[in-house]
Amino acid sequence: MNSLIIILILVFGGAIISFVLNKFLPILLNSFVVLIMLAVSYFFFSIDAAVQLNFEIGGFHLQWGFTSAGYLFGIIVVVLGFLTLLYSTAYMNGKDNLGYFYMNFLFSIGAMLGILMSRDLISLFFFWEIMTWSSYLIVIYSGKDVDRRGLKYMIFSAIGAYSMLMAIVIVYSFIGSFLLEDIFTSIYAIGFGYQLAIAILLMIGFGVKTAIMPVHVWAPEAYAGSPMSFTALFSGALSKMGVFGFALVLFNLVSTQNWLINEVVAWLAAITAVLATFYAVIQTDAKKLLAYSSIAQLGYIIIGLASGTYLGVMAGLFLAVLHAVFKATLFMAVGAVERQVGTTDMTKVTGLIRRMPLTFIATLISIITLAGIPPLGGFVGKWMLYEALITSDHYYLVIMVFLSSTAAFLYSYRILFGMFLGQEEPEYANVKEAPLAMLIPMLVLSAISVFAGTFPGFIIEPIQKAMLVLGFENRIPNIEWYQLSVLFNSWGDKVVLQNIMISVMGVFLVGLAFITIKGYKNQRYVSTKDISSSGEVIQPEDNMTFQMDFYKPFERAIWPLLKRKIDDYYTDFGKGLEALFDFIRRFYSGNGQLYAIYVMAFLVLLLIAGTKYFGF
Amino acid sequence: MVISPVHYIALPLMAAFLIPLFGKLNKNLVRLIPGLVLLYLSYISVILMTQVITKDTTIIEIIAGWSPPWGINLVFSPFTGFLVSLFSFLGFIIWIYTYNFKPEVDYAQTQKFYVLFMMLITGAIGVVLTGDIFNLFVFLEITAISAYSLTAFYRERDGAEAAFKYLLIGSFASFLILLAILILYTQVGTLNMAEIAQRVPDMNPYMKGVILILFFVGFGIEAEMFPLNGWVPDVYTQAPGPIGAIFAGIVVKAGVYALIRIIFTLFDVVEVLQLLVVMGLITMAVAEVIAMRQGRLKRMLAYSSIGQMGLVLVAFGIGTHEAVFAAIFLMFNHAIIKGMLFLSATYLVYHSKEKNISDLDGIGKLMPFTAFLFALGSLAIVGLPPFAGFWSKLYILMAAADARLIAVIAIILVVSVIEIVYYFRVLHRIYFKERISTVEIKIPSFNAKFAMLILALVIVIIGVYPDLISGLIERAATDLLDKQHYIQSVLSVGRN
Amino acid sequence: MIKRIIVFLILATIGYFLVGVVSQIPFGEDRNNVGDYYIEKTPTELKVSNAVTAIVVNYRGFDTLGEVTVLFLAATGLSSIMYRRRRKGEKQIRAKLPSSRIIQIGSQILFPLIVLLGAYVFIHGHLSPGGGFQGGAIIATATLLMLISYRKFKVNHNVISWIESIAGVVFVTVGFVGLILGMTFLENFLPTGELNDLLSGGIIGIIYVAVGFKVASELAGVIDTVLLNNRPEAKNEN
Amino acid sequence: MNEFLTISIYGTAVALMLIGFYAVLAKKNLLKIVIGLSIVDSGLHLLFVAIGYVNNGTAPIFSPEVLGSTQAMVDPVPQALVLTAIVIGFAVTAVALSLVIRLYRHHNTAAIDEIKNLKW
Amino acid sequence: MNWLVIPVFALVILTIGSAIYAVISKNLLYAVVATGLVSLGLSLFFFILQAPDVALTEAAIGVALTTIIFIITIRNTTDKEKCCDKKTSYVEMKKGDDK
Repeated sequence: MNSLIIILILVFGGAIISFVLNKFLPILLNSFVVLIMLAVSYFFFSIDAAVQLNFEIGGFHLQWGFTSAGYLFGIIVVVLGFLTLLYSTAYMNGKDNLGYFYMNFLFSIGAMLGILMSRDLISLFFFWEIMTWSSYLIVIYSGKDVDRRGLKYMIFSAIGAYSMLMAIVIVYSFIGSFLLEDIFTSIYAIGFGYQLAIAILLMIGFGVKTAIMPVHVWAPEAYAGSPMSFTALFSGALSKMGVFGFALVLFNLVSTQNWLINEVVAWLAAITAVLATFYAVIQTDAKKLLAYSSIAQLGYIIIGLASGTYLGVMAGLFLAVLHAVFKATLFMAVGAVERQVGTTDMTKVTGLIRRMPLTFIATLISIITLAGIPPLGGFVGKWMLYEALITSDHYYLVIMVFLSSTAAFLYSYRILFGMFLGQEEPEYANVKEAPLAMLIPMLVLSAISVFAGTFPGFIIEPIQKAMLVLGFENRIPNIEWYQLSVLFNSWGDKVVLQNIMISVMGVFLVGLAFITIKGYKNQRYVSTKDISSSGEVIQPEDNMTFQMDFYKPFERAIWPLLKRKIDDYYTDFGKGLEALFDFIRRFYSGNGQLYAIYVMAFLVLLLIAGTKYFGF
Repeated sequence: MVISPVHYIALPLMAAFLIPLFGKLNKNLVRLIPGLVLLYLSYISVILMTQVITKDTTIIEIIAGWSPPWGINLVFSPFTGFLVSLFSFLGFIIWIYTYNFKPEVDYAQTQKFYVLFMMLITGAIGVVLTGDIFNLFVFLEITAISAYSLTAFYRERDGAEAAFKYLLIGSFASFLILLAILILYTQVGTLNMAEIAQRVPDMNPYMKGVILILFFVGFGIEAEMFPLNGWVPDVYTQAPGPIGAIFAGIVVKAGVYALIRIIFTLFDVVEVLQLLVVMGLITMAVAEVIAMRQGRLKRMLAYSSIGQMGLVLVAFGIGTHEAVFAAIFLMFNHAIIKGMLFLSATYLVYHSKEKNISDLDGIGKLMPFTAFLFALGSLAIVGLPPFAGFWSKLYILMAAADARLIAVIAIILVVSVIEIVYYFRVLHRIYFKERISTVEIKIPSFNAKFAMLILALVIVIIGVYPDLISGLIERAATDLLDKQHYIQSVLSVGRN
Repeated sequence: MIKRIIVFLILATIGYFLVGVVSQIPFGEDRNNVGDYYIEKTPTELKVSNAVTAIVVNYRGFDTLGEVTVLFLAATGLSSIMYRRRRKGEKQIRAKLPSSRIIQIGSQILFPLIVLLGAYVFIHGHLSPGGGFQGGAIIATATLLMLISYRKFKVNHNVISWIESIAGVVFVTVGFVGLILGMTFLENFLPTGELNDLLSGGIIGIIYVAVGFKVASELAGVIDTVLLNNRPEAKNEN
Repeated sequence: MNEFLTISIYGTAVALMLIGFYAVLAKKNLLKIVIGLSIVDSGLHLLFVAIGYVNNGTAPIFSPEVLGSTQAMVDPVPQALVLTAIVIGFAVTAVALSLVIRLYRHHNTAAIDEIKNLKW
Repeated sequence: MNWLVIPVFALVILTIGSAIYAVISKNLLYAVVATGLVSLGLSLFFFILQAPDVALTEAAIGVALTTIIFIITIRNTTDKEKCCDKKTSYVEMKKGDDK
């Protein structure tokens, strides 16, 4: 019995069983899904890379098996999947039709594993579609404004999937096999135009899931709308499937001659990053903010991949892994706040630091990682990215990335300050800390990000394995996880992260200790409604939180950029289409005689055309 | 008595003539007999299909002891056999569904309903089986007349209007076909399709073109081609629910079969294939576009099935072996899936007068089983894996790609996006809207649930493991494209 | 008006092509086609003197079976289309067709003669022109005559449906007997007698008589259904 | 003579078809449409019988006096087909008329362009 | 066989003329009778064309039965071609019944 099969059977069977278990008491269901995920992770980590599976279905020869790139992303999926499931046992507690939720949750996890393990396009597409509709079913789980949110997600996923399908069938018609290695070997044999078309179609397909620039409009609402415990997986793992696909396409299908594609993709990603960061800054809802920020982060990742150099790809994958970790943590934290407080609107929630300290710590660590502040891993990633871009002469891209990552400071500060710091509201006086099952995943993940930041070798080592598949030979001799990573930039001089790390960390710790000790005495906690804050009397209803008019000048500065959203263009387009369709509908006016006239007119047309058509 | 294809025609006729008498014995026999007949037909279709597939032969049934060029003959080849088996199986399932569909309809109407119901299926089977062009016309008329009467079955709907439109266009179809047969007879002097196929190549091209165009338009009406399909949505909407399922699942397939038989076997004009592709694309695009703007459930389903038929025509028009394979696969899928959609939709809007989609708000909580089957059917028909619709769509796209018809692929996929949009709108209403309409719901009876469940199982099983039937369909496609083999096997039967 | 112009254009084109096609079909010349085979075989093998009957009933008997079925379906569908659930105490009123004394007596005299004529026509279907359809239609006209002249005259639907069913069953059974005897469906299994003899042509006589009865009953049923349902309906009838 | 017969019969057939088509396509009244359908059918039947005709051939009936002679016979096949076609046409006409009755009772009009409950 | 010219010509005139009349006449009853005349001419044509069976069938079915059914239908509906102005359509009638 092949362990790949076992994994899939476990996940999908577990999904269906959990749908059936919905009738019984939820504790059984919760423990069941967690056990399923445990078993899956056991089998996953016990896989050796050589295991493969070949079979015939529908007359096609298909092949399954993890490449090391797939394995890298698979680790993300399994770990995140387990933790988010654990989290959602507490988060979803008390919601109705849990069975539906867990079924789709497991379905999407299984579909992601399937995508990663499939070595042929047809099963890739098959699992891709399963992932799409299962995630769609969770996105519309809450049932609020389904017609806009769900339909938008479904339409864009369908566009992506079908352009992917088009590419797949075109490839098959040329090469006659769906196996990836056959395609990679013989793709350059076919005409350049078709090559370009295939690459572009595939990248549209993957770009939808990565929410890259023109096709990103579904993402914010989908992320913010679905339950946070799934959004953690959604933004952490599910969007990485698009990254995985990009990696496959960029380094295996696009021949090195047409560097143009790389440039275009990189620029699209850069624009996505900048715009999404700006949108993130002006959000007042934490969920929306995180949604935009993860779009931006995915932009970085794609930039790194598209830069095409060794260092850039490594930076991209490194950021991908890290982003999975910290963004999942952030979503979980926001979910915890939502569950405990009831809202995530940052103009209402303030000063939760003493109510939910552990959540705050997790958030702090992830924010530090996100913003790329030393000593944590985000810094390493950004650093590698900058160096890669500079050494490959993408100076404008550097400017864009720098712009967006400085803007990222703003929103990361905003989310940190808005929800946790600041003065306390009396109405939140009796907010409890999140339950344990929600804290554990957050803390574990933040521990991972601390660890990965201080010992990047821990991640870089599997990343190198993955890059072998993408066609980059190992630049760095075998490194152990306890060593700190040693990189070579293009000038060949050795850059040792170790010293930077340790010094920066020392400074940071000292500073933190100093601030804590100094600031601990003579502090007093006042509410925003505290009279003594200033002269005039404050009514309880007016909102004095620090989120009011947060970054107003910044918003005014970037307003011209945000005035017209791409979303509106799509909406107008749809309206126009519907008007056109209504016009076409008039053809079937209910008059039967008119239909008869259509028949005879068609006959006449054919007869007249036939005189030259059939050559008589 | 030896099992032979003529049972497909003779037994239902016998039963139809006998039903009024049996009705005098016991009123339930009237409803029971068609089911027994259809069950027997599915049984013999299993036996005959195994014969045909294993022995790799084509069963030619002679009528009245006169060998093919002179007498009428039935052809049970892998292709026709596949379609006939599909028809009888689907007919049996739909019979299970109808068994106590509307108990309040009183006896006299029930008796007529079942006679017409059975003859509708029998006519379609005869169209597929017969090897004589005029006999095909006669069976087409049998189908048509029972279809007219069944469309106008309910008095409280606008059935009469729909039936009159159908009759108007349908008599145009029969007129054109009859005229074509007439001219064909003057040219080749025979009515046997195999011999016609033999003699057509050395025929006056002018006549050939005119005859082909007449047949094309005449059978195009039955196959719901674009400018000729004005009657379709009305008929599908106004007919009783199971009859709508039969129209979408069986009758249209018979029309498509006739068109394809004419184009592929009888005539040797290859340009008409391109015409078929173009018309199919137009049909599909227009129908799906209109279906997106429909406010009524059954009308939406009707337009969607027109669109699927357009896709079938496109696939046949591409004309390569895998394209024909894909087309037959899609015919099978569409018969099963759209049948199930109609059956479940009928119960979803059972009591509502207008059959509006807005009557479906939040019905998923009230009748979960039916709503779930409807959702499954819609996911399957838009071609999402792992359901049956995915494979046929994939095969069609691959065939188009092999023929380097990139534009065709693009159009098909754009249309599929539209399809997804309107089907998911309905699903949103079913599951995520609050119920406001006061229309009381009707829970399906047990046998209706059973019938729908069988179809759903077929959909899922084929979707997960298509190889179950792809072998049969492969043989069918080979048989359809092998013109010489058809002529040989028909004309070589006992010349005297 | 624009519609009418379009119609005229369409008709002009259709007419042009029809004339173009028809002018290429030589009128009145003997093409060698299956018809000659039938003409050659009919008197020798089938011993039927009316070739059309031979074709209709034997060579293309399957068509006739379908044709009878079409008529049957038309009768059934007609009655299901015209069907109306009767309210209590509602009498079926027939159309007020003029029925003067003369017509009544005349029809009384004519009725048996017409029925006899029809019976003759379809009994001699294989010898002389005419056959099941013609005879059946003639008998149906006789019933029509009675129906329109006598308001009380009732067509017994029981009898009609019995005749209909039995005739149809006889047709199919005759076909099946051929199959059971190891021959093909609808094949002649009776001795074919002598040409121009009443008892010739094997099963053709039987089938044509059955067809005659069936057609007669069906047409009578059709007429009766249409006649019975002509009461202007109440407005609230849905 | 033969040309005359040709022109008259073919002409009648084509003319009947066209007239019937005009009635079907241009007349608003339902009954007129049905009448047009039956006229079209008649034209088609005439054409059918006409193509089976053989110059001075006899009817395809082997009455004793014909048996001996070697006179040509008209083609019986189109006649057989027309028999079927006539009966089918009658069936369709009957169904159509019953539909007309119901439509009239339902809409209280017999104009086809006012019976448009089902559209788009 | 020139004797055939006159009757055939008359027949053509009869058939086509009555067909045209059937289409254009305002009174449906006359139109139906004209249709019967078309069938009659047709059956005579069939006799000329040596098709007695078809002639009989046409005479019995086309002339008698079809005409009768047409007439019955007209008695059920109306015999004016332009009848029934639109405002008394079905919907209004139903409305009228409710009150």
